[in-house]
Amino acid sequence: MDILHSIFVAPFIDMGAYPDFLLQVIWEGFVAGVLYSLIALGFVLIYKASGVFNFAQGIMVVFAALVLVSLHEMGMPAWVAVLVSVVVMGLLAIGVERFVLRKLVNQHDAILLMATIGLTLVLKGSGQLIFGGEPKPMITRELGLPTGASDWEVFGGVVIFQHIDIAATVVALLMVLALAVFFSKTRIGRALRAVADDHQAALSVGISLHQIWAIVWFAAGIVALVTGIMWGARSEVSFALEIIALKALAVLILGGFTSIPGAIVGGLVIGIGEKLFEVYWGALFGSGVEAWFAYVLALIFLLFRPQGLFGERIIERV
Amino acid sequence: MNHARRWSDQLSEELGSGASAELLSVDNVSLSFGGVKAIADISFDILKGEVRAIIGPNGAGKTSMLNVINGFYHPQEGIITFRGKQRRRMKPYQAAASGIARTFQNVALFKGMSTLDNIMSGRSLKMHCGFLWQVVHIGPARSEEIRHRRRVEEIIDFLEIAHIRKQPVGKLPYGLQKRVELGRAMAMEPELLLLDEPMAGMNLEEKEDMSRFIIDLNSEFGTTIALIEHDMGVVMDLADRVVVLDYGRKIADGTPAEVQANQDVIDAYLGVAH
Amino acid sequence: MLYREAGQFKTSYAADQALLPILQDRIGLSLILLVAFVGIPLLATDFFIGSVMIPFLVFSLAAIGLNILTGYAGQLSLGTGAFMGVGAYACYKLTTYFPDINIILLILFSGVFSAAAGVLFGLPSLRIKGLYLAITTLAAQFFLEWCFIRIAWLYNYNDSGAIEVPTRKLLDIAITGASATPVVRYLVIISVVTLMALVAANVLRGRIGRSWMMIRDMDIAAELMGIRPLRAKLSAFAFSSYYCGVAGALMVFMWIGSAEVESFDINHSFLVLFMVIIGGMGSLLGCFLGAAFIWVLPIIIRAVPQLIGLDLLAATTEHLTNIIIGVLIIFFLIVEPHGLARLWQLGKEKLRTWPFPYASN
Amino acid sequence: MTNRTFTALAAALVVASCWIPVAQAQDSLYIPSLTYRTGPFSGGGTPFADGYADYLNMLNERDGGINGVKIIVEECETAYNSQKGVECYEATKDKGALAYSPLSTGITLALVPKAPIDKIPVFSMGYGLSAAAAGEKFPWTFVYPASYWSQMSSILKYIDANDGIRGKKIGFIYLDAAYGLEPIPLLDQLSESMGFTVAKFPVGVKEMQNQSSQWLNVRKESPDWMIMWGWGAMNPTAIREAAKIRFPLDRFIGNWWAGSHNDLKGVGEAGKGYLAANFSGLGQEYPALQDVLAHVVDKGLSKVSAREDVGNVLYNRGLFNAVVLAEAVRIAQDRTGKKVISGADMREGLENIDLSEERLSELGLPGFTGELKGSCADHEGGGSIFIQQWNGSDWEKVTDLIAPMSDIVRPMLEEAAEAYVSDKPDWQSQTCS
Repeated sequence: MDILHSIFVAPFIDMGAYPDFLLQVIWEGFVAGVLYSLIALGFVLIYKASGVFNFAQGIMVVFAALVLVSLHEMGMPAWVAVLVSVVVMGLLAIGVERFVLRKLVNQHDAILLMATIGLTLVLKGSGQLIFGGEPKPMITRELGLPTGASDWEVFGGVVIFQHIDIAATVVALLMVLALAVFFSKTRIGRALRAVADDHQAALSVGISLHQIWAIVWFAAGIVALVTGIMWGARSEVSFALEIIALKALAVLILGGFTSIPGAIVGGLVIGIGEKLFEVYWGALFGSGVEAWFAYVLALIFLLFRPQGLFGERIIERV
Repeated sequence: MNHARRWSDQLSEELGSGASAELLSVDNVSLSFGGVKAIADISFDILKGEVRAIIGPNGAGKTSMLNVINGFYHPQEGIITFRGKQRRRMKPYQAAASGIARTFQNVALFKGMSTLDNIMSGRSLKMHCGFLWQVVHIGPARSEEIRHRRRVEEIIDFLEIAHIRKQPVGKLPYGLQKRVELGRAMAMEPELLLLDEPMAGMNLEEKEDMSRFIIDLNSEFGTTIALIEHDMGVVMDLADRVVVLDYGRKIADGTPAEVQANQDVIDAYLGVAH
Repeated sequence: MLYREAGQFKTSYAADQALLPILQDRIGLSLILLVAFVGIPLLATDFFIGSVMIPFLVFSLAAIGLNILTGYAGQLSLGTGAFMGVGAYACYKLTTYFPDINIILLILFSGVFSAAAGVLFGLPSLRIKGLYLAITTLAAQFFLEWCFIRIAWLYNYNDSGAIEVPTRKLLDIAITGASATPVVRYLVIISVVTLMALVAANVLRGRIGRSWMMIRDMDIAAELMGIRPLRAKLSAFAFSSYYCGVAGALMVFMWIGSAEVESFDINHSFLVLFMVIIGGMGSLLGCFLGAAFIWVLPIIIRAVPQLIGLDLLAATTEHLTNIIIGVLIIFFLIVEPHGLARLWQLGKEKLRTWPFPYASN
Repeated sequence: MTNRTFTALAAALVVASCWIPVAQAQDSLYIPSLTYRTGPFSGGGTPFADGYADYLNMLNERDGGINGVKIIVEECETAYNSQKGVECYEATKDKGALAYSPLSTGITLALVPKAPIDKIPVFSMGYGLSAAAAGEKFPWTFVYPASYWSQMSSILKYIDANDGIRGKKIGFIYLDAAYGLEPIPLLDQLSESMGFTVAKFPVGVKEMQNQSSQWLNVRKESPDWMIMWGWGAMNPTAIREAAKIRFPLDRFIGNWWAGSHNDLKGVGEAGKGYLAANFSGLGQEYPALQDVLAHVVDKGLSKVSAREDVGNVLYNRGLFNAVVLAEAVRIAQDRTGKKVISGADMREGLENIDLSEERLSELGLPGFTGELKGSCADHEGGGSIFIQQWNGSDWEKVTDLIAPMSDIVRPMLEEAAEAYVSDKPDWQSQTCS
């Protein structure tokens, strides 16, 4: 009985008793969710256009941020460093397309996934070789990102909003908007959608698949850079981020592999869900449940709705 | 599983094994995918020992029909009776166990395995040796493997594919792949063999070979065959009876000659507006 | 010229279905076994046995486990590390409760627990395929990792949260613990690995192995031919996890001597996956080649600059190893998805027809 | 390159690797350095390894080694990974290794049982198994100058000295691994005797940079003080999160692995007030460090990335590790009369270490650390620590040395050592008179 009480009653009493704290928990979860969404967004972009499940997206986040920080360390002004980092991600995209994707056209998706795991190792090794392996602080101030916090006094308590978190949310929003505009208004964007729908059809309209792939990888690289800046500003730029980035995979299960809204909603569900679970229920299990919550949620979800929140039901054909 | 099969064997014997006995009957079967009707209220039967053709234009629901028969799709309505046993929902492996084998429109061979292993895989249901024997691979496990190997070699001889016995099937030419697939289905020693476009994409010579195998299979081994085929010449030569589908409905059923003369069939193939 | 099967006619199906139908292969394997069981224990240095051969064999066994699941049954798994952990912790608990039962038996039995864990986390495989399944195995990885640290019972409530291998003896010779010599530990491991590799080879060439490959190559066709997908997939999960579990127990009891949760983290899952990819998916030989390659490569990369008098930073060689393995994975996936095992086979084909390369087929 | 030549080459390399000259050091002192300049904890591993190597190299450059015998320092990269650590151990032990300092609890735990067999001492300076402080049970392992448990007791003493601990709530945030779990038994024990409550906040190794829920829980529990057992990227993230929830940083104390320059460099101003334990001196103003600068760094023989990194907390920690080893070598040479010593001699040297204030001054490190005197029974030596505070740009020492509560800690250490040995019938102990 006690157990039932502490699972089904006590946490909710807790929530009701300190609504300001509940709001704070939700806000923290929301911010974490936004960052998960951003990583998932990179996955979705690439998966949609090339059918490649890009395991390296997480390491791309670290790599991009590391390039940026290191360039600045070498004495480059912050904004120049950003531009150069963008160029580096562009070169990476071209390289990946030229030396990996092009050679693996029409391969089984598990093979493509494993190739991106190989890419992960290459980026990890070369990133550490060139820039060193120790964690580096993000150049928050130099990039003009806000610091400090604002208080919102509510329900007899206070909710603290970090300005960097607000900025991260806004940037993520702008990013999604930009991608939406890019997909619907530009010629390349429409071509991308054509590729996503039907590779053959896209070819017949005269679009080069190679270009498209390079472009989506570039776009995913920029998403990675932005994610890296935001996450780096919250903690540090280090290779330990790579494992956290794996949570984006769970996000994808919830959201579906091809849906941008799915990536966002999935990210928020996991972000907010894991914080609520850890804070209100975690102690029951001895804490640290965040490490697996996202994956187990995804697993349970898969059993009931394998196509994700926004995916279409898959009909198998013989 | 064993017990069930023996029971159904008995049943079919009670029903009589003459050429006129009904092996399978499809009664008022309907199937739809999210509102799209693939099969609408279709009934027909297959007699023991005959070659039954299912024809119709693209998208008529032929492959869906085969998928229903061997349990891959579950029809929303209707009943299937196989060897006197009625069923509505059945798993594909249960269908296989009850004696239905098939080949596929786009060759569905096990690409990573050799010809020999592919055909051996058809014997899966007939091998029962336990895990522990398999682990040591002596005694029963070994003799079972060899016994089935002997049977498989007969099929390989029959299909004249001895020279590609140990080659991985992925690299074989298309015609040979189709032949291996037939061999794999034969290895199951089925009561009913479903062939989905066994001659698609073949040249004349290959078609002749394949026809010969099908005829021999039917007459020598007494296997009942249901096939989907686009080549009308082949259908008219091979089939005892033909059922014609169009837009998921049955529009004709009868001997090749009857069907050929049917006005609805001519309209469907020539594309007259409905 | 030497590697030729001409004249070796098989007169029975049994001979044709033998594990190694070609005489030269049988001789070769016998030689390798002779070297492994007699030559190495007699001649090699402790470092070579303890830090090259033992890890190589442990990882080979884990790679066999993963290869059964991924290479033969087609189910991609990223949870190898955790399944190895289940075996290790199970063995630790078993030897705590039954200190008098021979540790080798306990190691072999501890795999049963990881097999059970494998089945549990393999259950979703009925409804989930490919990449999705890979993500559920991540759930297994992270959940089990959490269990290894949160359930203090698993490590006997040690203050350090780590397990330490007690000394266990066989015929008065220590085979686990710090006082067990590398040679003794090596002999135990190579016996276990040889035995289990033989078992795997037998299972894989029989009905059960064939059913896994059928599911891998074309699950729908397999089902239509009477294979029950659930049974085939779960048996693959169980069999594979059993191997991983035994490998995990061997790793802790026969090699490192102690373990904390980090010894079974996701990096180990990846490490074993790399071995399988580079060695060759769907090949037992590949498991050994891949394990040897991945384990020995860093040792070589460390040693070569020293040999030629270069002073590379220890960290640099580490990064270089990462880059080289990464590049090789991509290279193999592009050029030869069946990995080193396939290269080996191609080499043999060439030898077979040498000096008339166009003579066959 | 054809397949066969490739295979042949690979085979040749493998064979070659078995024959790498395993030169038994005849005329030198071989001291391996298990480093981690890569991986998630490289931020801490790198400066430590630099200080360690630089001091020993300085002895070579300045004095031509120790008593005329040259020191060979060989690094082996472990990436904080136990398997690689054991491999490094196996690869170097036959070269005449004198002692191992793995700088990782996991690797230490793997090496502790091997030490008596191979007769090479393990010197886990302020980490690893706390119980190893009991020299009778662990003849081959040393945790100078303090065990985790002693450190925890000193930190609690500091809290008690700053407006009392009775009735207070202490939050303990720790890395959820062997390292972070170590001090918990002592914390639980002392909470009863000292009358405070404990709230625990584990941080998963994979979640080091994602701590917002732990700190939400801190806000919920609102402890009076926070103590952290963190390492690597966990530390700056925790300090940032603490600042975010407005936890008073001058009531947030890190252990000696959670208070380096690397941890606070990025946090900067935001980390002002944060406290940490330490046992090694700050800055480069010691004569010995000046020698390091002059003889090693300025000659380009060091791997430090910048001259000003010399003197950082972890650099000095690594340097101190080397100082103790070098001193142990000297003592071993004196006691045995041999110039070239073995691991067993080294053990004797370590056990008889005596770094008094005068000796530290002689070594060019006046006041660098508390007095360190080992004995057969006491492998912890001093046990005292001091507390330092981050002023926004640098660390400042804010207390004198705080001695541990030996009366409580010592019996617990003995008990834990007893428990460790109890299920190991063949364990090698020693009796001290």
